[in-house]
Amino acid sequence: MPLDQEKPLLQVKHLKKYYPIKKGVISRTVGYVKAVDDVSFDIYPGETMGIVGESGCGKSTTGRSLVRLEDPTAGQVLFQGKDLATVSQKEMRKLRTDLQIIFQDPYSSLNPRKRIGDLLAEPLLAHKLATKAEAEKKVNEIMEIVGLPKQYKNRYPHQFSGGQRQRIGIARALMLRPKLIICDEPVSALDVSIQAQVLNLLKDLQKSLNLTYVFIAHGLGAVKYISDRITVMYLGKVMELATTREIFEHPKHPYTEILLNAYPIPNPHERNRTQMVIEGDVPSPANPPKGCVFHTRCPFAKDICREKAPGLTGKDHLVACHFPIDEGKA
Amino acid sequence: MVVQFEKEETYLHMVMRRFLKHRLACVGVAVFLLILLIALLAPVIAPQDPAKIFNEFEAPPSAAHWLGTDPVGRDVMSRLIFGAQVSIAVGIGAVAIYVAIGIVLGLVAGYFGGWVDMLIMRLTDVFMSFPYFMVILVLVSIIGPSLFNITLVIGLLGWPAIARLVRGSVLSIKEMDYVKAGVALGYSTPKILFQHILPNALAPILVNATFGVASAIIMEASLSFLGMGVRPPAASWGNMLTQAESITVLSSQPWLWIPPGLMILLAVLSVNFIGDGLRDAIESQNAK
Amino acid sequence: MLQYIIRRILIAIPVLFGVTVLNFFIINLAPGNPVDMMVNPSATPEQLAATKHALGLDQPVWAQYWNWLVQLLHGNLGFSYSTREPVTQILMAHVGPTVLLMGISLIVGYLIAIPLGIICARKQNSWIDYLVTGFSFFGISIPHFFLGLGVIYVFASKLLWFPTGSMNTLGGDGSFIDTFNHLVLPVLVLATGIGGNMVRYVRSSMLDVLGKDYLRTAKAKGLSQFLITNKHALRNSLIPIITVIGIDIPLLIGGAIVTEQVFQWPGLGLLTIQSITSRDYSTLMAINLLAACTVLFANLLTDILYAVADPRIRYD
Amino acid sequence: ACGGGGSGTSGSKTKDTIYLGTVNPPGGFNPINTGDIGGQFAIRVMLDAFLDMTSPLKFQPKLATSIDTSDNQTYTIKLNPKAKWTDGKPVTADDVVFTFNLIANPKTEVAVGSNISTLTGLDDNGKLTGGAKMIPNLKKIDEHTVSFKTKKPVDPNYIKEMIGSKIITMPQHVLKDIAPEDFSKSKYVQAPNVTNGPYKFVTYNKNAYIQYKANNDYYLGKPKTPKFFIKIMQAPNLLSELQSGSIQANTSGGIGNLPFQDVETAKKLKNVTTEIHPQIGFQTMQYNTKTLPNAKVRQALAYAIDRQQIVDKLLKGNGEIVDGPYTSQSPYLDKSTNVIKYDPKKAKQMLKDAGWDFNKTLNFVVPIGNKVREQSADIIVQNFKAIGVKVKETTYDFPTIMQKGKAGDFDLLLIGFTFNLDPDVSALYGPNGAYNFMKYNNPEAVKLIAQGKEEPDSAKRKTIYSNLQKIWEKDMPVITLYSDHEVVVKSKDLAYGGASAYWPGTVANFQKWAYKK
Amino acid sequence: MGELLKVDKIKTEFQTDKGPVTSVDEVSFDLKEGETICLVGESGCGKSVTSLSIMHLLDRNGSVTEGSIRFEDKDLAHASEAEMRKIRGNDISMIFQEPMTSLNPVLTIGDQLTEGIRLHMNYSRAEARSYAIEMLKKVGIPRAEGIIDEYPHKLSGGMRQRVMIAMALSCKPKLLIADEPTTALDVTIQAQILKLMKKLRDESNTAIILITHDLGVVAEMADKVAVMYAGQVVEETDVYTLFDNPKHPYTLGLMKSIPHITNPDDMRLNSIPGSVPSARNMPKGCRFYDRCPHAMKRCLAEKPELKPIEDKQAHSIRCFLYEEEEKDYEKKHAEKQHAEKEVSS
Ligand SMILES: Nc1ncnc2c1ncn2[C@@H]1O[C@H](COP(=O)(O)OP(=O)(O)OP(=O)(O)O)[C@@H](O)[C@H]1O
Ligand SMILES: Nc1ncnc2c1ncn2[C@@H]1O[C@H](COP(=O)(O)OP(=O)(O)OP(=O)(O)O)[C@@H](O)[C@H]1O
Ligand SMILES: [Mg+2]
Ligand SMILES: [Mg+2]
Repeated sequence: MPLDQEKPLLQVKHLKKYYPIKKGVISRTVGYVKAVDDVSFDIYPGETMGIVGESGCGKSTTGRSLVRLEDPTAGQVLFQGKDLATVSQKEMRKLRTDLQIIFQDPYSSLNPRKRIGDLLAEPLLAHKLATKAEAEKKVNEIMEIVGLPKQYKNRYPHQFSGGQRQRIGIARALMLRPKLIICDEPVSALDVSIQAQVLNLLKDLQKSLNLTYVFIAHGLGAVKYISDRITVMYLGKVMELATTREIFEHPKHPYTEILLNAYPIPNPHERNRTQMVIEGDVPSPANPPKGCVFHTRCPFAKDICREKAPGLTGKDHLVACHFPIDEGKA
Repeated sequence: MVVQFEKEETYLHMVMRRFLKHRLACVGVAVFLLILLIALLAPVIAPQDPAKIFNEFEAPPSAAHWLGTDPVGRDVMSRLIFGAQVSIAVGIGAVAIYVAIGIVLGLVAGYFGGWVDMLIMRLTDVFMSFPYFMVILVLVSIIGPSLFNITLVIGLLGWPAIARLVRGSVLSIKEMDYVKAGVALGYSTPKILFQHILPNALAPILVNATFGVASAIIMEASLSFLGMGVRPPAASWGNMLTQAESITVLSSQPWLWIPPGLMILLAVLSVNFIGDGLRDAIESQNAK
Repeated sequence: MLQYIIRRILIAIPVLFGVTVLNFFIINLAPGNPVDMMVNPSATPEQLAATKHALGLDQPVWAQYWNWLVQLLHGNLGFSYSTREPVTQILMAHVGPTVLLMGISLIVGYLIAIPLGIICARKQNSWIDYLVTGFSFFGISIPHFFLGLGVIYVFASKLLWFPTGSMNTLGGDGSFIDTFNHLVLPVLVLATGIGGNMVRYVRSSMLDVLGKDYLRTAKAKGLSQFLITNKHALRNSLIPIITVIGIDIPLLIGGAIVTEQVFQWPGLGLLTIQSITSRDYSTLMAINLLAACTVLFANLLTDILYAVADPRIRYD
Repeated sequence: ACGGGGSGTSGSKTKDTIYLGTVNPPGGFNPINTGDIGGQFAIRVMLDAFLDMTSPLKFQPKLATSIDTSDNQTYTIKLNPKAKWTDGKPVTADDVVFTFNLIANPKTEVAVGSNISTLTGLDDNGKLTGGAKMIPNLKKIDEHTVSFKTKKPVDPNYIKEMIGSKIITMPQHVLKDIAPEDFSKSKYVQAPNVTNGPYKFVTYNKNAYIQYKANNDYYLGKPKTPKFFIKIMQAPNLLSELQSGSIQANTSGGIGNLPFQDVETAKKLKNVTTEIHPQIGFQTMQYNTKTLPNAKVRQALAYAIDRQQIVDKLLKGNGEIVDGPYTSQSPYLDKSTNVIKYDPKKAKQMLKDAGWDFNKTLNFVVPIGNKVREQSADIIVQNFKAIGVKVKETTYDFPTIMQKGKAGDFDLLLIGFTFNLDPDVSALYGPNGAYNFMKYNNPEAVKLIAQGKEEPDSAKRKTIYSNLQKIWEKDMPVITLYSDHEVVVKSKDLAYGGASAYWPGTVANFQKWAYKK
Repeated sequence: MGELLKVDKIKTEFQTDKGPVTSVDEVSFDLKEGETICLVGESGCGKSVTSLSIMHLLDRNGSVTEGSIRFEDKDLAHASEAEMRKIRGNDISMIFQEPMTSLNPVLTIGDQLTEGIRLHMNYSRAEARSYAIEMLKKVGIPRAEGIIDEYPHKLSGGMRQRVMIAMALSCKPKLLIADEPTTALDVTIQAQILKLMKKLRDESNTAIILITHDLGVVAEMADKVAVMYAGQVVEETDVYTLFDNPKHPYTLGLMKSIPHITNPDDMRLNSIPGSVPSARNMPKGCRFYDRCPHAMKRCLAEKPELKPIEDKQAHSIRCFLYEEEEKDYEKKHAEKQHAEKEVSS
């Protein structure tokens, strides 16, 4: 749980990531895909920060920026107070032992030409943190932790099922004993019955290894299950940020409300409830709407929403809306 | 979809298994190995010195000369056997050269991008704008036709296709999560380049190189046929066929031109079959 | 689109420049001198020097290159070292026959290969697939000169159906029938290779497309197989086919060296070989330049055709 | 390859066209700057020389009725007064003077400069020196008579051959405005439009044919056949084209010889006659006298070469063996010198005696372009191998050979020559000869060469050259491997035509070429 | 309501380079006019193959080898290709999972829409076009007149799926098969599409086979549900029974393993251990044996049948548990361990 007195492990300050769009005779940059547009949040040790949003809203870009797989266009990512953008290559390499990432697709995140054992030992050897024999021992340990029989060490990734591969991905991220792990949709590619296994594993690991997670998903269910706090993103911007309970019980942003409402409820007796369905598609991040980015789909949009972008306001429950839903109304 | 454990099957095993299913490819391997063997053992198995001149010129096949003698009185059979050396040497040598060049340039261009990439790609454009065979012909005629020279020339000119291929692979592999994971794990650039990217880019290179061997063999034969390749008295299938440029030879001395022609066809066909088999084996894997 | 074309042409300029540089210096690497080729027994060193001077060959390579480039920019490709004819004139005389030969070969090759490739893909692993695939391998594997000699032996020497070579009967009526007769054998040889290659591309790209979701959609609508193949699948498999065509177009210029030699077809291929043997550098450079332009043009054309074939591709 | 268009539908049935098959495409039609024989031949179909040499030292009048001299120094050319250009203007002494002066102009690129280098006022290249514009002593006597003077007396046969049969007169009225330096690029030399020969130029399709049509006003008589083609093809196709009747004859000589492989087949053909004739051209192997200074070694190597096998097997018997530069066609061949006989044992012994180092590898350089010569090289290599001499054979194209030759970058070098009938072979044996790659320099021979060149009397010259042949035999700077015969094939349909027994005579009477009635 | 479709014990096999693979085995269910049945199950359990088998749209290497598919009065399992062509798009139409790849990228929306209309309804070109525009409007596409001439790549995923629905419904089919029509879409778009489907269903009384792996969607849409596991239907009943009283251990496990926003905060997910057996080494007995918490000895060797259970007529499951109600679970559980030892030895 985020405690005010604790120092944040990671601070994101006004992070922006724009991808240039090139056109014309000399490949002029004619515009930008604003994948992430002014995102700020803090992450405290031991918590899980969930990030949700629809496809293309910039979740992965944010996640990748946190481990400096992307260089931000603007803004800062401070890990334990150090700005990742300004540290030297060498220092960054060292910092990486504390920052890890797990990817969505368990098929493309493992090098198909390497045996599992080598794949897992590699981080230790590359950072010269262990001898071959020590690494081997650590590999055995980690495989046990993530629930893979250690005789599978000599197999290649394609010989594993999706769930098992995801376990391998997790194991690899754990090899360097990181403090923070970015989980970029770690379960969306998995079978429903397997998702629970991985979610439970992540949850258990967090407890036993005292890990901090940033958990990206577009399935709210999984986020709710694992997160302490949730950031709701839309078109590269943060719409709402609050504790899980707050988000689910007292959503303040219409978008959050609509998102929650859009989920079909696995109870046929409730099928005739009135559902709030918004029309229209997510606008392109290359050409986001003026004012509040959500105004094109917002059922409550007023004139001001079309002109002025609302700031993210609030103390513990942050929301970016000119007309947040108040307690009574919800 | 769930991939299950079936057997302990490595990537290589799987490619092998798929490859072995391709019947023509297997025949191709057998034929190619045979030709390779002939080339290696030529000095042992050839009945005669291929340059030795007998007193019977243009003799038809006989017990002494199974495939007769050529217009300079040399044993055709022996020349055919030694000709295998030329085809194999050019085929493998030239491709080895250009694959090496292509890989290095492609890796560098693809991974580093920016102006390095720009420069290398423009260079490939320049090289690819040349009519390939024509330039080889001109170059060989200039530096002098010989086995070494044609191997070198084909080798020095063939790299752009490989470089582009490698660059393309690198660009796509670079975006793969396992490379990103490598970066996130703090691996050094060379380690990522050579241990993570290159091995995964090798498959299409292998396929391309195999077809490259086939085309290098044809190239050598064509150059030799035009008199710009391997020159007599050295025996090459291509220069043996030059003799068929005469109605007399064509219609009444088939032993002078049909055997070398068939050998080229056989060699090229076998390599092409191998390439096809490899492609099927490798690409259907990638598709899965 | 127009902007794209302009951009491509702008990019082509440095490439072409590179081509000329490389071209020039490679060719001038040659030991010996074209002048040596022309001397008659009684020529003296002074005479050779005079000839060299007349041809500008006594200057350093870079100066020669500069002169050549300046002339080129004036649209002048120079004079043949051996016959002193303007190179442009020589090229003009030889481009026609090659384009005719290769053009017809490409068309014939494609007309046969594309339907066959489609049939093969539709009937994958049937006897016709095996047969056609077998033939296509034969086509791409057999050296043109061997096939050429073979068909000359069979059709010209034994059966006497067609002439052994050249483009027209000398002093003949110059009719189309006559040219046609001369075209048959070289076209047979070239189309075998072109077609063999094409069949394989069409087949594999068609197979690729036949497995696509949208074809299942088309089928789910109850469309006939004919419509599915020829309306839905074919256009989608065009991209690889266009790529092959783009690679083939430059063959119009430089693709038939060996075949032209075998059939004595009076085109650029034959000219190339002659220019090589006579060290006619200015002609050689012009041929290479022409060929390079064709390659660049073909690349551009390919890209434009991509956009025509696939509405998803838009250049701007 | 085997191209050529031997279709049954050839024009031979029409009897108004003669097709002559050749192999070497002409390099152009520049009458004064065409080095290649193919071009010279093609030019002579439409432009006449003063004389033709129809057999050794037998000259037949053509554009000139005679070339005379009384003192072997002042020569008078009398033009045929009936001779006319195709535009109707007469061929005059002005044309001759114009042609000579154009050749001598230092700015003109020419191939025939040395042919006139004996004239007064000209240097060894036949060029005017010191800014002179005109050749001194070259005079127009009257409308149809020209005279010129040589620096020293010369053998009239030399003049008749070198000038009489080699210099082609050009029309002054057409060409006078062309700057000499631009002459070789002018339109005229691509497509001569005003000519004086039996046929007029119609078109030249490079690599395919040259088309001519009869010059019906030809001063030596209207050509019997209205159309004339020189058809260019690969040597191996000559036979099938002859067989099918799409050509009526081959040019033979260095530019259209039937391959020896095909001779037997040709002889069996019903519709053609096949004749074999000796000629003056020959193939040699030059020794680098700098790296092989011992004449004994050079001789030994000559003994090691089985030239008989080359002639019998490779040339199928169609050639002759001589040691020096004169073949049986040359009146100057000294038949008394013994030809070296193949004797490997003797060769080996001689080498041993000369202290030859059998570990040394000889650098054997062979030019590309003449298949038989390339094949003979393979045989020679094997011959040397048989006596334990190591050789490394490398092939180069001709320009490279010239370079290697000049640089002396060889031990043994193959090269062939067709000189003039005139016995002067200083280009090969002279110390400054363009082809003396051997760097052969025997002062005694040098003196004799100079004497031979200056001696106007034929009989005396013969003695000089006999002596020279003896010296060369002894010094052995170069060995003649063989002289291949000319294979002349012509259709039996022809009443007149085809290559002559003495090849240069082929061009003498194109107007008479005709089918049988 | 008459019976429209009866799928009876079909078996679908594929010939692969590693030998034949049975993807669907003994799948049975039936469907009345206007009724919606949902097929649920994990990836690879044969949902798509079942639907493709009905339509004869299997890949070339696959075929229905056993069983029958009665549609109205025809047996589709043995129908010829020509007969199927008449049915496809006309009586039965289909929507696929991937809206991005299910439309032909080189033909305009109009081309693809009118094709089927003209084929099955004999409309002229102009009629077909205006009808197509009407259909597009019906599925809620704005600017239908303009969109009809666009190429698919200009449309978003949701729009494309609407086009697919318009296409599928244009010939007023009796049966619509929708293979995971919303899986690839965002939730807000999914909600739109589901709403649209409901509306259209109510208007046209079309029977629907809806394939999904989202139990939420099932609860929203289905009348009946067939739960599939490893190529078989393991439980079939009406939607209320299924959610109120699931019987098969797999169904139970599945329901408890899905994290849902309505789950209580502190509920721990129940994960089903292990993974789905591959088609090539299917267990001989019950296919869920390996992962079943209640597996018995007989489950290892004997194949359970899909049988109605006594308490309710319309509730069938494929499990031995409910055949022997009286035996208590504990005992069976003990047996499982024992059986395993036996097999491994
Ligand atoms: N390398 C890139 N170049 C250009 N645009 C990019 C790049 N990477 C991402 N984008 C764009 O940035 C936006 C955000 O992408 P991102 O991958 O972060 O979204 P996401 O929220 O993770 O979506 P998803 O749920 O589909 O994974 C998208 O519109 C995407 O197209
Ligand atoms: N063409 C084919 N060849 C071989 N096996 C196939 C083929 N098509 C499908 N299968 C196999 O059939 C099984 C069932 O696949 P199916 O597509 O029906 O699954 P699904 O339930 O639709 O899964 P998903 O939820 O992933 O769509 C899978 O194991 C698959 O591997
Ligand atoms: Mg993402
Ligand atoms: Mg499916």
